[in-house]
Amino acid sequence: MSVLFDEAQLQIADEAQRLLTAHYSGERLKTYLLGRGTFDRELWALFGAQGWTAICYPEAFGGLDLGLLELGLVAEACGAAVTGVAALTSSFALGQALLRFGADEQQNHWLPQLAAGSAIGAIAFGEGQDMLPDAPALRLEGGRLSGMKPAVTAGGIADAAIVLAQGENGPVLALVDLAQPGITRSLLDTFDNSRCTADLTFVDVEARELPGATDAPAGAREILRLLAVIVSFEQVGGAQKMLTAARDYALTRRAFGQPIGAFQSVKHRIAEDYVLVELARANAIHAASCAGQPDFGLYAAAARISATEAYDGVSRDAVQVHGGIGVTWEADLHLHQRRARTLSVEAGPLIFWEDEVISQLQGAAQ
Amino acid sequence: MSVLFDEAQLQIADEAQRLLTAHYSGERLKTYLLGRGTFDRELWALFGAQGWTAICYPEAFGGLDLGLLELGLVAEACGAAVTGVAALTSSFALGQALLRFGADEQQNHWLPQLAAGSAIGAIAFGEGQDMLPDAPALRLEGGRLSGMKPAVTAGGIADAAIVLAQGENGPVLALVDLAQPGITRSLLDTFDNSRCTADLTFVDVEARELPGATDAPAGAREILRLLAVIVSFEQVGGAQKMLTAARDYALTRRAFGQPIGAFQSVKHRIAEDYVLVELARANAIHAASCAGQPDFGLYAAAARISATEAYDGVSRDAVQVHGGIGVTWEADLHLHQRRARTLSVEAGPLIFWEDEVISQLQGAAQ
Amino acid sequence: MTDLTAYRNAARAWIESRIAEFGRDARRGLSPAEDLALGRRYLRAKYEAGYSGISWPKENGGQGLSPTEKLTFDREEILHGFPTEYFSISLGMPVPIMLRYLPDGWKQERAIAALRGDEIWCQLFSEPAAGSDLAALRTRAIQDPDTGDWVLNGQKLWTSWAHLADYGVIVARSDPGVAKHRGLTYFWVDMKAPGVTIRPVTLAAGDAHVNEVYFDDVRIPDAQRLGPVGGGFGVAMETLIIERYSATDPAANGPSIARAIADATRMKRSGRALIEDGRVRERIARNFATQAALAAIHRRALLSLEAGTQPGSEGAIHKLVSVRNRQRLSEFMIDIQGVSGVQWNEQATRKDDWATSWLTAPTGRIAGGADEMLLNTIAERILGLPQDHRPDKGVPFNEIPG
Amino acid sequence: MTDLTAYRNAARAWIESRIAEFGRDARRGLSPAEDLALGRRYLRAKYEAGYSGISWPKENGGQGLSPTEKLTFDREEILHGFPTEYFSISLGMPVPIMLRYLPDGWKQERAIAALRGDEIWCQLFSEPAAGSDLAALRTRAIQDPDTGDWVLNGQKLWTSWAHLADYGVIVARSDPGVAKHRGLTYFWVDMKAPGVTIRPVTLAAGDAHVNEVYFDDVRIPDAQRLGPVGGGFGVAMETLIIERYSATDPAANGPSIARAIADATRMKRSGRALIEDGRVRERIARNFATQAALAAIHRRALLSLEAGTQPGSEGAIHKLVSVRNRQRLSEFMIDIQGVSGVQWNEQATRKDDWATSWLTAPTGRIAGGADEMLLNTIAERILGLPQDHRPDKGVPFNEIPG
Repeated sequence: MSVLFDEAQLQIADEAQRLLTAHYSGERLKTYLLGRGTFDRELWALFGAQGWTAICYPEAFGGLDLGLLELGLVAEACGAAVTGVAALTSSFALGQALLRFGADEQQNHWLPQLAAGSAIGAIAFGEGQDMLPDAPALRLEGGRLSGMKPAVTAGGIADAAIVLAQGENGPVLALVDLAQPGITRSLLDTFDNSRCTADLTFVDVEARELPGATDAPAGAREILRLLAVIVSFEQVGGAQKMLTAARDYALTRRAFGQPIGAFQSVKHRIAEDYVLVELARANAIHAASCAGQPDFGLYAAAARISATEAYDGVSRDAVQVHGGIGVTWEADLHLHQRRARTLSVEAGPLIFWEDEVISQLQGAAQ
Repeated sequence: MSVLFDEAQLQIADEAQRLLTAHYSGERLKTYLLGRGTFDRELWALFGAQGWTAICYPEAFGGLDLGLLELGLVAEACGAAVTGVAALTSSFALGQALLRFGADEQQNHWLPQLAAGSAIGAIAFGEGQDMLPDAPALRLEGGRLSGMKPAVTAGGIADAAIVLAQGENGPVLALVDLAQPGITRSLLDTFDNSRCTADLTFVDVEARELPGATDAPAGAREILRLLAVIVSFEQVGGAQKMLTAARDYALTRRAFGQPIGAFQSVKHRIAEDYVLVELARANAIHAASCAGQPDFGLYAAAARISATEAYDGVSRDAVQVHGGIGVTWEADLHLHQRRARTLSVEAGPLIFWEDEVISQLQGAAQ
Repeated sequence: MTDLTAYRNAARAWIESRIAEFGRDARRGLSPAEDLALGRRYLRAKYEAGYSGISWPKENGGQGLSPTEKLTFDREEILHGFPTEYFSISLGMPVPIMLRYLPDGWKQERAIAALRGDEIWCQLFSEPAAGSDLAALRTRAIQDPDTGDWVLNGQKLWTSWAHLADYGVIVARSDPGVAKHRGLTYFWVDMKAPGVTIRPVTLAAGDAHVNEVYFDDVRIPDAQRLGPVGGGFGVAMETLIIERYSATDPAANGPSIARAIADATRMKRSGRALIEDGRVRERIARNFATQAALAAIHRRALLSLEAGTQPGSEGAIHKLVSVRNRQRLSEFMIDIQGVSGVQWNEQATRKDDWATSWLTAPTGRIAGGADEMLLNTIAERILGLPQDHRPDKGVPFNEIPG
Repeated sequence: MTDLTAYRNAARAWIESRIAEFGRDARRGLSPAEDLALGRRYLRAKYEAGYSGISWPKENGGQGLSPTEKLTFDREEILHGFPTEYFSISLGMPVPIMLRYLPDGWKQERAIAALRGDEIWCQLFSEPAAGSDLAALRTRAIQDPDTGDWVLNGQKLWTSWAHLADYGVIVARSDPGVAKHRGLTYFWVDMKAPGVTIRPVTLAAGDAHVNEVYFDDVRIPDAQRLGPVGGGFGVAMETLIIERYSATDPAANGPSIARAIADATRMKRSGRALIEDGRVRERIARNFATQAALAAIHRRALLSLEAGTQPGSEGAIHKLVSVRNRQRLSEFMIDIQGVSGVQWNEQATRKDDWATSWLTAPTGRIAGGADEMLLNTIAERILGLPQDHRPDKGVPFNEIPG
């Protein structure tokens, strides 16, 4: 069921937009782009103070006991402001895995810290070109983890991670405290270094299975879906921002004696982009409202597809509408282009989510 | 090597365009659309009289001993005029198979008739969704053919066909005289009935292997490539015609006080279509000029891809540019839309030719 | 259970009880006349069951409920292929607009006859030289200074179901000496009146429900005028937005995603089901995502409507996206069938058959608002981008170069 | 063996003998200054070998051959990544145009210095408010009535290699009181003159070869004028079409198709090589088909040139298609790498690296003719479609609303 937002939700959205707009600084974001391993710690503290880190946890863990829609609205505001804080979504993913599959002591130790924003989480499922490898190369034997996970978002700054590893009897989900010896974090050079993406190498490191994740691939898939929905909101926020930027520029920039928005090549391009954003927004909201329902996975995948099409497409177009200005380091459009591409890849590329849609539609047909 | 046309080639092209333009009648073409099993016999006689049916045969068989470029130029003119004569290309394909792989008596019997246009040929390779089935369901045993070939272009009117069948030791190419008992031609209802497309069913019918086709799948592939190049020219002709129609209409039709071609949504669409046509034309000419060279297959596939993108795309756009008029039975645009789609499917859809490109590029990389 | 849920359940129960008599399967093989007769019977049944004119006032033969109930009913009804197409324009625009402008009595008789399927109204707007640019129309309406009567001369085009219609609404040029959108006047006409000639226009796929309508000295009294002299463009715009929001099919009345999945699962290439091919997966998955979004937009629009907000761009988005999507997917589904993909059963519907869906899609991208006009609407009304350059703006109609 | 084949063979032999010293691998790890120095050495070597200014007259330091020989050489040279980018604009447009307009003697000295890589010229056309709409430029050139000298004031933008340039050609507004394209005058300037300030503009991917150039009371004698006062727009257009046709890379200087095949063959998903996935196959195959077509168009253009025909739309088609294609394929190739696709080595070239290729592609779609302008060119010049509405047409520049 798609929903209309209620007053409380609209208030969260407004507040997030207000604060993040006030906090926005293209200059600062560019320092994160350039510097590996840096991110916006000041903003992260604000997230904790605002309770945004607490949205999706039960009150027992210091959470606000709200849902995907509320977190989605914050993520949308983050997307509009291209915030240098990958941890909002990466911590959420870890927290949701613990909430669903963690042992009591795992939950008790980590969830309050995650809700407060004092700890940062990450998930590490993918290997090579597989988002959910059938037989991970990373191995967990006798409670010890060995091997590598590539390109883990927030891997450079996370305090804990959930990994998909090959256990003694097949794949498992395991929690690993990243403040241990034997762990190497190799920060990667990426086109959006504010994500603090790192290869994580484990040499005989302690890790503990999540006892509730009896079907680890299914569990990992569920976490990825939850993550995908929140990232979809973030993508929608970014896409909307780029749409607005293109529209505003098309109204003010003049060529051949009129605003360039009067040329249909520009005007219709922006109208098409508006449509992409509206489709993506509708799917994100719908997916969030389906949480816990049998077809959640299907709509999460649909949301992800539309959001990726929208953010990649609209930011590509917005640069083109801006002409020369659009491709300068000075203008902030490339921040969105980089972020769009990064979000598209990190949370699983289109081909992955297309396959998810198809397998679920095939399942429904049987 | 891409080529510039010489005087003789330009003369063939001009003559074909002149005659076919003079012969063009949307009304007559629509009667072929409606009536299964009918085609433009009058025009077919002209083809013979002009020697167009003889272009690609050696003089010994009454041919003109010219090449793919010359036949391509005639096919291009046919495409522009959406001629109701599928036999030009289907006979060519059969003839080329006989020339390359046929026994002397097969050649001596059929090639002079094909060159004169007094016999019509067809090829029947595809089954189900496979253009070149690995193990055809049609069987040839002891010189007798049994089984079915679906949707054979010109199958309703052809005098002979080359079939890809499962022989006693694997796939074979065989020639079958269609004037025999035991053959059922079921004319199909299609969206372009002038193609005389029919399912051919064989019950214990005499057929004879082409002795030269020792590797039947490779032989069939070679014939399909030759056909693809000629059909690409036909598609280019159709696409160019639709481009011109859209351009002309955009110059004359007025809305909101100006020609609709002054609106960039129309103007740029037509410019993009021009580009599609030019790309397709370049690839068709290049492929034709590569005949007999090792990379002919690769460029034939590329020509086919560009030609299909062009004719489907440009005819779709031309209808949109024409607005309401474009979707009427009265206007002839739907003739091109139907033909575009028909040519796209008959000679192998995009996914087939994409796979052909990839396998050849992979081969080249090894 | 909310009232609306109860309403939906009752509506669904009634609709489902009618499927055997009026549904898609019941219509197969009927002649056009038989199918129209079935449609008239269905409308009568619907009227008698209290599901006609759901959001119309009771005095006009309606049920006096809100647009929400109407949409709720329509969304259930649309699923079964009932023979409603003959009446949808009639009840969607011409009848509601004449109800707004005409005096009581006669108009209620007409409304009830239309609701019962006994009478049909058509809408005579477009002309050969006036499609997207409606205000460029040339049909003349000249007033007889003695009687006040109007005499109509000209040609209308693309008039759906004109050949079945009893009445029509028409816009005509009453003053060619002023700017084009200011010289138009709006009337209703009797489609059986002397001087009205109707000729079917066959479309590319062979269907013939649209018409050319010629007016040769058709005389009508001034009482058949709707709105002021010179105010016809405004009444026409009012007509077009009466159906602010109607039930929609994200598949744009083409084959469903489930059908695509089933076909691609059944068909094989080199022994592998086509659904295993990434190209097929991409097309179907992305099409599904877009259809899911259109459905979600529709549901949110309904909730907005219930909450008292007027819908905005939803209709334009739906039409723009859904038809193009249908066109692309249908084209692709023809391709992957291999050589047999060229087959076409002329009797098949666009809902049942990829080829029919593909052949009829271009009409969908033009009729009722071409893609380019929808993009302009979105760009100008929603995004505030500049209007196109229009050299005819403010120029008297008879001074615009043809 | 034709003369041209012999020429090609000799050129190829010479070029291949230079790869070790000047090729892509030799450049890796060099500082910008070292790379520029290498470039100057390469140009000198080329000059001494008789491959500079191939189609220029001998008196200007050239070889006196035809454009065909030049293109033949360029097509071989382009393959190896030699450090020629610093000189390509200089030798492509500013130097040839000044050779047309300046008196003998000095101009030949400059031409030879430029051919030898000792001097570099830049082209000062675009401005913040004048990109696609070049004639909207605002840099003022005011003539001193006493001396006849001109004083330049204003700002140029997107000037490639201005920071390395010794000289430049510039268009400026000499009369704001007439229609915008009629009030411009063309000059050459010394880039080291007082009042010229150059600031680098960093592009989105971090590269900094374009500049803002400020002119503050830069005084130049009237002898530095090219063409008549008020004729600057014409000289600028003449400059832009000097390079009627140049060697092109169908991959738009992005990674090759062979690279895409190799990467997709190496990478696996669920144990299957990605090249087995239809989505990957479609992207690569269609991209290959388009590149093959661009290459074929290019070869035909060369043959036409040999046959004495001027090329037409080939350049516009090439730029429009190749860069978009590169952008799309690069974006896709990032995707299919999985989570590691976000990696980016800032030192990598667009030819080597999908991420660099993707990041720099937007510049390619704008610089040197935006997509939209190329489409206009094709639509208007080739297809004869109407020019866009241009409200500033014929309006004095100083009366056009800003």
